[in-house]
Formats: sequence, structure tokens, C-alpha cells
Amino acid sequence: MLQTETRAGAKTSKKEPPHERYLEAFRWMLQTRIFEEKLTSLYRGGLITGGVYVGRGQEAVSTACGLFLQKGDVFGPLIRDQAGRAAAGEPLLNVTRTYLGSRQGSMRGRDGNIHRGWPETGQIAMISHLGSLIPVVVGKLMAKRMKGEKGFVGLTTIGEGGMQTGATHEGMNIASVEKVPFVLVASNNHFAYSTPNERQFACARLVDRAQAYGYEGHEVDGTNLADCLEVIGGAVERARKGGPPQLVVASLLRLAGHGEHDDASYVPAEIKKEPWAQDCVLATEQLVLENGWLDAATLKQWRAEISAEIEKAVETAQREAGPVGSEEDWCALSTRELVDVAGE
Amino acid sequence: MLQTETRAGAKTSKKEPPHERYLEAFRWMLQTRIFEEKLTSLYRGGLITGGVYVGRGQEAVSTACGLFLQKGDVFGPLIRDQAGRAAAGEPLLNVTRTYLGSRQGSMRGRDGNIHRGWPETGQIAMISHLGSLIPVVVGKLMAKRMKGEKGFVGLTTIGEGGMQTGATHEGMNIASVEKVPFVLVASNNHFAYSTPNERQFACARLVDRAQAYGYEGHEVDGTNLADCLEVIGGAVERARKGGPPQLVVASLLRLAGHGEHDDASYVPAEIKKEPWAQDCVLATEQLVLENGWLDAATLKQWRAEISAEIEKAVETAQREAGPVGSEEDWCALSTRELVDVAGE
Amino acid sequence: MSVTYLEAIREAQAHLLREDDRVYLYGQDIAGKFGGAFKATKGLAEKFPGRVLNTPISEDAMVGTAIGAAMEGMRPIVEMQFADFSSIALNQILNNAGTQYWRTQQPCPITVRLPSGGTKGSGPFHSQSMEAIYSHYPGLVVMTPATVEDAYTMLIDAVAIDDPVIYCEHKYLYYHLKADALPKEKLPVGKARIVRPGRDLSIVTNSAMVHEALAVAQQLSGQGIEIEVVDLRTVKPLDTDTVLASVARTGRLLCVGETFPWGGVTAEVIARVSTEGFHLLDAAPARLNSKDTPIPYHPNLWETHRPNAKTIAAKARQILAE
Amino acid sequence: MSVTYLEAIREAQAHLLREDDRVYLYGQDIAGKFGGAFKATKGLAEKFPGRVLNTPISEDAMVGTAIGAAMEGMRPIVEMQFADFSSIALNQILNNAGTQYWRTQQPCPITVRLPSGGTKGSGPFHSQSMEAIYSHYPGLVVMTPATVEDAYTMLIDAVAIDDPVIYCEHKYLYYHLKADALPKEKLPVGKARIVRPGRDLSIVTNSAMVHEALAVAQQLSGQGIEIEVVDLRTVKPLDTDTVLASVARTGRLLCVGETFPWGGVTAEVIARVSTEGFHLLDAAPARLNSKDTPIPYHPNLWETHRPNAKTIAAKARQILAE
Ligand SMILES: Cc1ncc(C[n+]2csc(CCOP(=O)(O)OP(=O)(O)O)c2C)c(N)n1
Ligand SMILES: Cc1ncc(C[n+]2csc(CCOP(=O)(O)OP(=O)(O)O)c2C)c(N)n1
Ligand SMILES: [Mg+2]
Ligand SMILES: [Mg+2]
Repeated sequence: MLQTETRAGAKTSKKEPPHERYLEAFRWMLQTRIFEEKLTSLYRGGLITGGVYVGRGQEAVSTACGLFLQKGDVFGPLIRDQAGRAAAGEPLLNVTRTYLGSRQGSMRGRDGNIHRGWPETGQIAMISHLGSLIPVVVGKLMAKRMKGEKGFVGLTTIGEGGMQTGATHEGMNIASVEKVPFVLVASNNHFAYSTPNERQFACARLVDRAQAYGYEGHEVDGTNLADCLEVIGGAVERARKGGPPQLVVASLLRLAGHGEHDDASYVPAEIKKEPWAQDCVLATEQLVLENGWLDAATLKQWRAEISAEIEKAVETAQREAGPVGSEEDWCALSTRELVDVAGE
Repeated sequence: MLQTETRAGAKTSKKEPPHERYLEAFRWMLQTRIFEEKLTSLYRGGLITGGVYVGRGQEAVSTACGLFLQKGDVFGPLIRDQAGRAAAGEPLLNVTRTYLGSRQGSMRGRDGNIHRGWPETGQIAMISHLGSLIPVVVGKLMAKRMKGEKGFVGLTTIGEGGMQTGATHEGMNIASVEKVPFVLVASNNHFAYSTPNERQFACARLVDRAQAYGYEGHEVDGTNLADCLEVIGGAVERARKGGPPQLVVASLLRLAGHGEHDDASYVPAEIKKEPWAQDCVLATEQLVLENGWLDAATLKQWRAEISAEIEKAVETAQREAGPVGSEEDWCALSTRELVDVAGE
Repeated sequence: MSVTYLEAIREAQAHLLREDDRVYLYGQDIAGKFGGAFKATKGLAEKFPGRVLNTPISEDAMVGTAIGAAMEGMRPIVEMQFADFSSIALNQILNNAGTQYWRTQQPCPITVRLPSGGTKGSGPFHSQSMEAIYSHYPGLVVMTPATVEDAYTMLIDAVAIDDPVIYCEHKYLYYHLKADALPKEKLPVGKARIVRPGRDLSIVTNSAMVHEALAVAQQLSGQGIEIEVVDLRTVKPLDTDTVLASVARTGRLLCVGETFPWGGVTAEVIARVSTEGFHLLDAAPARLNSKDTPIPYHPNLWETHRPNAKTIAAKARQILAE
Repeated sequence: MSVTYLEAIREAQAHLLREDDRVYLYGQDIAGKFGGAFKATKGLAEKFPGRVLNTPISEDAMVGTAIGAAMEGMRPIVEMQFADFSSIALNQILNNAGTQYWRTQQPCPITVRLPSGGTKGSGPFHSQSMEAIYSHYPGLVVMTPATVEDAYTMLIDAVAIDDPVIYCEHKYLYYHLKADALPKEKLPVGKARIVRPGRDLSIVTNSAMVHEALAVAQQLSGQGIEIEVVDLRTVKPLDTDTVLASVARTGRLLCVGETFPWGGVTAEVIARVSTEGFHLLDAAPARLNSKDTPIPYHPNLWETHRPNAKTIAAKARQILAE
């Protein structure tokens, strides 16, 4: 499962990191890790309503998904994409507001947490039904082309479980029929909730789906930041330059429960020994220090800055009021005169 | 598109046909052609209600789909499968009854024509929604295994258009996850109603879908009977012997309108010159006579027998009464005491 | 010159493509010389290059892409080949398009055309009327035009509306229904129409059943019975006021619909009249729907399955006898 | 020892697996030690090897295979992880399972379990009550058990029935509801239950709303108002007789449901009572449903979105004041 077609043969030079955006990416990973640990503790403390779903172990892939997107691009993040959302420009305060139920979050308490969007940087508010985001991203790209926009690309993510939905199939196929600049990054974290790969699909390699739709396919070790930047960044570039749709399949392990309510006791011990089961944040931090791309003091300072920002966001959000039912605008249509209330 | 992985290098020996069931298959093809031409003339004469959808040009593939199935096997025929339905054991009288609206057809006037099933030989009554048959066939195979049956196989067919539905994807995937003895025969007749391949999919070869699901994939010239028998028969055999699910992709041209209401004027002239655009019935007849596998007299007699059987079926069905609304048992549940009629 | 219901739908789309760059058509077999299974887009692909696009057989993705395009400011019109196949797109319609505005405050102006309703020999999967299912969920406008004029103006309205619109066009009316010309004016969206004034009984209905009801009204009128026929036009929003006003005049209500009975349009109308206009009723309200079985293929069965002038007249007499 | 609503569902499945070889369970994450997102199948995979199977994330195929297996004589129980995801299987449920018997005379005995209804913080896609949509189409039986006893016996009934059954279990009741033991007897399928006899007003409802209605009945009883509470149990078939008998006693009707308003269970009940029992009504019938917007994630909003004891009591007083 692990051979990688376009791999960055991570050259760990003593002088500089293996990718020009390596340290920037590492900082997003670090921020995400610290932030999600904060979310988890808030959740354990009963301060969060609804679920908490973290991307622990997937920070390298997710960061790479968000990092190369530009103004005018389309991003469809999924439930493990805190890192990518941040790297693509969503402020920490908005996430925090959503989790803490502030009325000032982008979903205003109407929808929660991982479903949030951030239109300011082209981030779509996902619905739960896996695969449904794919055609929406494709449609946005079709529209941009019709409007005469140039140089844009669309990227969305999916899990190995979500790849088995009909929506994913129809969406992947229509993307290549419409020849839009599209990138799908699939993270095979080896579990769909509690379900292992063998009950999810039976092809030798998920990347074989690429050829089935006329995509270019790439495999990558999702725990190796340099490779993720190279492969995902490369895919984004190829799509942007007019290449066919791109499928990147990353191998890694979900290092948390499906959600924070789940102890993941179903994950067998052996799998944790797999090379792609390592913690990408720790691994990256180690490389960064060993190679002196960052000194311990700076790293310490980064952590301090990140924690401060998070504390500030939490304080702010906690001070803000939640929505109030009696004051809510109960109106599912934007065209008010067509609202039809009977029997409520 | 035309290279065939397992091809029967059709050895046209002067002595015997290239496949032991070649002549038997040819007779089903011939019967289907004559029968469907009769249906068309009845339709033109306004004697058939509802649509007429024929398999003209697809008789070789369809016959091969039905021919190798045995008692206890599962067959999910689709709209172009008159030949396969017949080869698999549906009596001509039942088809005729359904088309002519006799109450004695297997659908009793409740559903029509190509939707009919024939449980006696494991033929499922399809619904229109393309791809929906696939999981049903898989479920039947799962059940047979649970019940301890042995040596069975399930086969269903699909068009290149139907392959783009989410149902086909979920169904193909679950077949390999459940490891059932399953064969999917896809006929790329180059049109989905009026839509050509380039607006349907963008992969180099549809058979590349095989690898994407862990299937064994085969391509075949759908106008070459010997190859169809070899490849489809072989796939059925491999699945029956415990091999992985099998995908056969046949190339051919739909030699009629989508239905008899459609003049197919959108089919460009050039495509009709493609090798796989030939009429498999004429081509087979020519081979049969040239090689003396059948003499002209016998062939003439076959035609006479077939026509006689068809005429008899039509006469019988035309004599039979259609359903009567006032006498109908308007009951969607088999559990009568749970039927809940209000507001009809 | 005369215009059929089907031509009105084609003309409305031609008008929209001409007047509004944001509009494009997306569906199976709608492009090329072919112009759709029912020819509702015939000639439009040639006239508007690149704006009438054939799609793969992928209803979920068809609507999904339309939602994305609408977010970018486009006004896609998606044609389902038959309403019955929208079951495949139902998740995108209900859970994505229908929740978009409420969740994000970003409107989702897509129009989904559903060739609906029964015709002879079409059977269980080419005959369905799905307006009840789409009306049950929040966030959608559901139209069921019953006349050539409405077919034209309501499709133009549908595209103008900033919210998702399910436009249910009745296949039985495609050729049967003719008008002298395209309409010059229109009723506001969401307003029902009194098709025929009456005194003794209000028949509230929609889509093709409007014409069955009219036939009954004409027939009974000869016998001194004056039936008022109300065409709902849109079933969501549902114009309760016009319905109540009609019942106030007649005191009697019969709701007729082609959908299945349980929770159909007729159930909703009766629920509204009995809760909001109970005292207007001089007799028990009644409803007539298609039977609670799949829609039969054979004409003999099909004609018995749906309400028709005969069954409606019988029911009307029954109510008037009370 | 006491049994929760959730345990009753697990026990019913254990019983079925023990007693009937034709039964198997099919769903996402239901196997292994894990035993389902809500633990409704916990321990069953170990106890019944090969008969509790995890599936890919493929709701359409999950139900499709169940239909095929049912044709072969099996009795599959399909678990949707949340009712809301059954939108993906809706085509197989409505158009394949629901039409099977009528089209072919071959019964299609599948059971689809839908973890339904709202709970705090679940949001628009993990809270839906879909009984109205499944009841609208022909060919299905739709159950909405409201008690621990019904959760147990109705699931066993569901599998015994030769037709497709949509079993809507309410997530809010999973842990909240306890009984002393599993039931020894049961009501017939399709029969509603008078949960509490009354004199002044009939509240007809189903699923979790039964308990909100009971709370109101107890509360108002102190003030000399006697409310009769009817639990429909199955919404299709719908036990019109029991409902009419109740309205005959009280002369007043309030229907309460958690589905969206348009064409919901309450619309169907009111349509039946006003058409078949008009003269039993001393006042206008009324209904109360969830709001016509997606179901909100934030508890403050969620509590306002669905009916609750407070809003039901207010509505009840209003009706009694007429
Ligand atoms: C169509 C659909 N069915 C079921 C679910 C419930 N569900 C939410 S997440 C999940 C597992 C997803 O696994 P995967 O796609 O591998 O993503 P991961 O959680 O591993 O990142 C499931 C089954 C859903 N969201 N959508
Ligand atoms: C889900 C779905 N959408 C639309 C249709 C309408 N329809 C019936 S046949 C057809 C074309 C099928 O093309 P293909 O799958 O290539 O089969 P062919 O007719 O060429 O044999 C379409 C679009 C359908 N049956 N099912
Ligand atoms: Mg996963
Ligand atoms: Mg085709």
C-alpha cells in the first residue's frame, strides 16, 4: 500500500528544510495539534455541545491541502481538516466560536463544529453525507470557468470510507467529464469509524481509482510532511496548469477516536507499529530540531504564541452569547415572502 | 478501446464452430432478432402500449450472458437482454404476454415489458433506476452462501451510461467486499440514449474500473460471438470456481434507437464504420454459412420454426384479456391486514 | 399560432438563456440536435453554445454541481429525465440545497425540472408525482404549473427566486394543453388561482388534476351544481388564504391530487382548512388521490389508479348529498 | 434489573438471531467489539458469528443487498447509522423494496432500522424524523415505537412481517426510557394505544412526543383538565379507528409530531379525522410540529425547534378555550 509514485525523496539537508514552505506548514500542524488538544479538554470538561472530531495524525496531509490554495480557489474541507482550514485562512476565533456555540460563529449555532464553512476563503460548509461535497466543488469550478475566471483550482478531501459512497463516484466522474481543475485528497487512515479497510473496499490500492476516472493518481506517506507538501502541492499545481483531475491517496493512521466520545479500543496494537502510523507532528518536530531548521527557543516561542492565541479565542468566544430560540429568525428561505408557516 | 485481454483468437476451422455452444447461441440470437423485429412492427402498428426497447446489435453479448447460467444461478437482465433472457430460460410467451398487456404475463399488466422478471430461472424484475440491480444480485448471492448453497454464480448487465450511477459504484464495491461469485457484463454501445461516451466518462478504458474494485477485467468485441462466448463464458466459470468478481466490457454499437420511438438520428455516420459497429447477427450468420457449420436449408428451417413459435405466442397473447381496474387487487402489501386505505 | 405546455417550457428556457447569462441547462440528453427525452430543450444547444450541457447518468452529481454553481452566482436549471429519477438526487436536494440558506445565509438559487405524473403505459418508474416529498422538507419552493401560461411564467419565476425551486411539470399536459400565445402577465408566485368560480363546492387541486376537476365542474354545472375550482399552482408555499376564501363561499371542500394518499397535497390542504377554517365547513371535507400502490403500466389499471372526472364527480355528488 | 429502550432493541435482535436462522444484521460499525454507533448490536457479533456484518459506507447497496437476500428467503435487518443517511438508500427503499410485492407478488421482508429524532447538539443531519416520507410511498410499513416494550415487541413484529418495515427508533429515548423488564405480551401490529384515558382533549402523537404529551396531561390533570393521549405506534398503517374513538370521547383533537409540518404525520391524522369523523369534533382540530427549518445544532435553538411540554400545554389550553 505504501509505494509512492511521486515522492520527494525527502532530502534532509543540514542547511534548509526539504520544502520552501516546510516550516510554515509545520507551524500550522503545531497550532492544530495544540488547538485540538484544547478542544478535547474543553469537551471532557463538558464545555462543548455536540461532537468533537479531530485530525490527530492527519495534520501533515491536511496542512498541505490548505497551504497551496490561493484567493479564488475552492476548498471543501472535511471533518479531519482543522489544519487545512487554518492554513487556508479560517481564523481560529471562528472555529472556537462554533465549538463553543457563540452566535457569532459562521454557523450562528444553526449547524455545528466540523460542518462550518468560511466563504471568505472559499471554504464550503459541508453536509454530513460523505461524498456530497465533491460535486459541489466541481460545480463551483464549472461556474468559475463560465464566468471567465482563470488560474483557479478546487480541492476537497475524503476518507477511505467516504470513497465507497455513490456520491463520491458520481462526483469524481463528473469532474473528469467536465474537465475542471480538481484535486481530491483521500486519507486512508485505515478506519472508517470502527470499520477496517477489509470491510470497506477490496481493491489492491485505492489509488487505482484514479485510472478508473481518468485522473492522475499519487500515493503518499501521510506522516511525512516533505512528501505531503511535494505530492499534494504538485497535484494542485498540475491541476492549476490545466492537467487532468488529480487523486492523492495518503496512508496514515487516525491517532484519536472517530470522535472524542470514542476510545478507539478496536484499533489493534500491531497496526500502530506501521511506518505510516507514526505521529506526523512529533516526527516533523524531531526532524526540525535535529536538523536545526528551527532552534528550541524559537519552537518554544511558537508554542507560547499559539497557546496565547488559543486562550484569547476561547476567552472571547466564552464571553459571547449563544443563540436564543425566541429571537431566532426561523426562516429556511431567503425569499421571505415565500415562507409558508402552517402547523408549526 | 478494442484490445481484448482474454480473446478467443477465433479459430474458424472448416470442421466445427469455434465454441461448442456456438450454434445454440446463434439460434438464440436469431430468435431474438426475429422476435424483436416482430415487436417493432406490432409497436408501429400501435398494438403495444408502453415502450419497446430492443437489443439489436447486442444479441451476441446478451446470449452469452444467459447461456452459461444454470439452475440456482442469479440473473439480472437489463433492457437490451431479450437474447439473454431467452437463453436463460424465459419462454417467448411470457415476453409476448407482457408486451401485449395480457393479464397472464409475469407482471400481470402492473409493470411492463423490459421490467419483467422470470423467477422460475432466477431472473429478477428490474426497476428503472440504473445500477439498482447490482446490489440486489449481490444480496441474493450472499443469501445463497448463508443458506449453504454451492457452485452458484450471479450475473447482471449494465450499459456504459449506467456505470456512472452511484448505485453501480456501491454495488460493484460491495460485491468484492462480500467476495461473492459475481459477473458484471457492461456493454459499451457508445450511446446512453443520445449521449456519446465523451459526456459519460473520461477514463481511457472502462475496463480500468475492474482494478478499482478488485475485479478481474476483460474486454471483448461484442460483435464477435466466438469471443463473447469465450470471454463471458470464461468469466462466469472463473467466478463460479471461486475467483474474484469479474467485469467484462464489450464494445459494440446500438443498432436501433434507444427505444422504438427514437430514430437515433444523432448517431454519426463515421461510427457505423467501426469494426465493432457491425451487425453481430448478420456477421455470425455469414460465418456459419461460409464455414458450413450449418447448411442453408437447416437455417431456413430454423427461421421457419422461430417464426411459427412467435406467431403462436402473439396469437395466444392477443386472445388473452388484459387486466381490469375494477377487478384488480389494489394491495401493495402481502400482509393484507396491514393494508391502510384512506384518501384514495 | 398556438403554444403547447411543452413549448411554453422550451420558450421559457430560451427566454432565460437569452436574458440572463447566469442561466445554463444541465441534464441527460438535453443537448445536441436531440433536445431532451421530451424535446423540452430542442434547438437550445445550437442557439446557446456551451450553455446546454449533457450530463452522465448521475442525478446526485447533477444537482450537486448545480448547487456549487449557484453558490458562485449562476442560475442552473437541472432537468431530470423523469421526476422518478430525482430519488437519486434527493439527498442533494433536501439535505444540501434545502439547508444551504438556513445554515450559511448564502442563497442557493437552483431550479430542478421534474417531468412528473402519469401517462398511459409509463409504469411505476416513469409516472410519479413527487411534490409531497419535496414539500415536506424545509428550504424548497415547489411549483406544479397546470396551464400553458403558468408553465411559462412560473419557470421564469423559478429561476428568478433566490431559493431552490422544484418545478413539477406534468407530462400528460405536454401536448394535450394548448394556448393561443405566450402570456403577457402573470400571478404572483405562491398565489393560487380560482380557475372557475362556484357556489356549492370547492375543489382544490393542482397540476393535471385541475383539468379533470374543470371537466366535472362543467358537467355538473348543467345539473345546477356550481363547483369552484382552485388551482394551487405552488404547493409550497401553499396559498391557504385563497383556499379558505373559497371554502368560505361554498362551505364544502374536496381536495383532489395525483400523488399517493398518505401525507399528500390533499392531506396538507385538508389539515390547513380544518385547523384554520373549521367553522367555514358545512360538511366534512373530502379528498381523492391516486391509489396507495405503485403506478401501473397497463392503461386499464392506470386509469383506475388515478382520480379522473368520473371518480371526482361521484365524490362531489356524495359531498353535496350530505 | 431494568431495561432501557436501547437495550430492548438489542435484546430483540439477540432474540431474533437466536430464534430465526434467516435473520442477519447489516450495517456500518455494528460488528466487532464495537457494536454500533449507539451500541444497539453490542456483543451480538461475538455471539452470532457471521451474522452481524459491517458494511462499507454505501447505504444504497446496503438496502439493495438486503432486498436481494430477502428474495432468497432471508430476513435482513439493516441498521442506518442515523435515519438521516437513509436518504442515500431512499431509492432502493421506495422504488425497489416498496414496489417488489405489487410488481412481482414476491414479498420483500426487510427491516430497516432508523435511529431517528433530535437530541442536543446533533444538528441538521443527525436528528431527522423521516416517517412521513416513507409513509407517503406505497408498499412499506412504518413503525415508531415510543416505549421500551414497543421497541422490543415491534422490532420482533417487523422481522416477522413479510413486507418491508421501516422501524424508526428515537435516539432521545435510548437511555432516557427504562422499564422493569422485557414485555410478556404485546398489542397487534398497526394498533394504536390509549396511553392515558381522558375526557376533554385527545392528543394524538407518536415516538418521543408521546412522553411530552404525557407530561402535559399529568400537569393539566391537576387543573381539572383530563387529556387522553393516543400513541399511534405505527404511522403506516395508521389506526384511524382508535383515533376516531378517542375523538368521539373528547370532541377535541391536537396532533403532535416531531417531523416537519408540511404533510407530516399530524397532517395525515387531521385529514383522516376531519374527513371520517368531522361530526365528532366540537372544535377545530390543531397540530403542532417541529419548525419548517433544518434542525438546529445549538441546544437553545433545538429546544425551540421541536414541540415540547410547554408549547403543547399552551396549544392544549388554546383548544380547550374555544
Ligand atoms: C453517507 C453517509 N453515511 C454514513 C455517515 C456516518 N459517518 C460519519 S463519519 C463516518 C466514517 C468515515 O470514515 P472515513 O470516510 O474513512 O473518514 P475518517 O473518519 O476515517 O476520516 C461515517 C460512517 C455519513 N457521514 N455519511
Ligand atoms: C438513475 C437513472 N437515471 C436516468 C434513467 C433514464 N434512462 C433510461 S435508459 C438511459 C440510457 C442508458 O444508457 P446505457 O446505460 O449506456 O444503456 P443503453 O441504453 O445504451 O443500453 C437513461 C438515461 C434511468 N433509467 N436511471
Ligand atoms: Mg478513514
Ligand atoms: Mg449505452
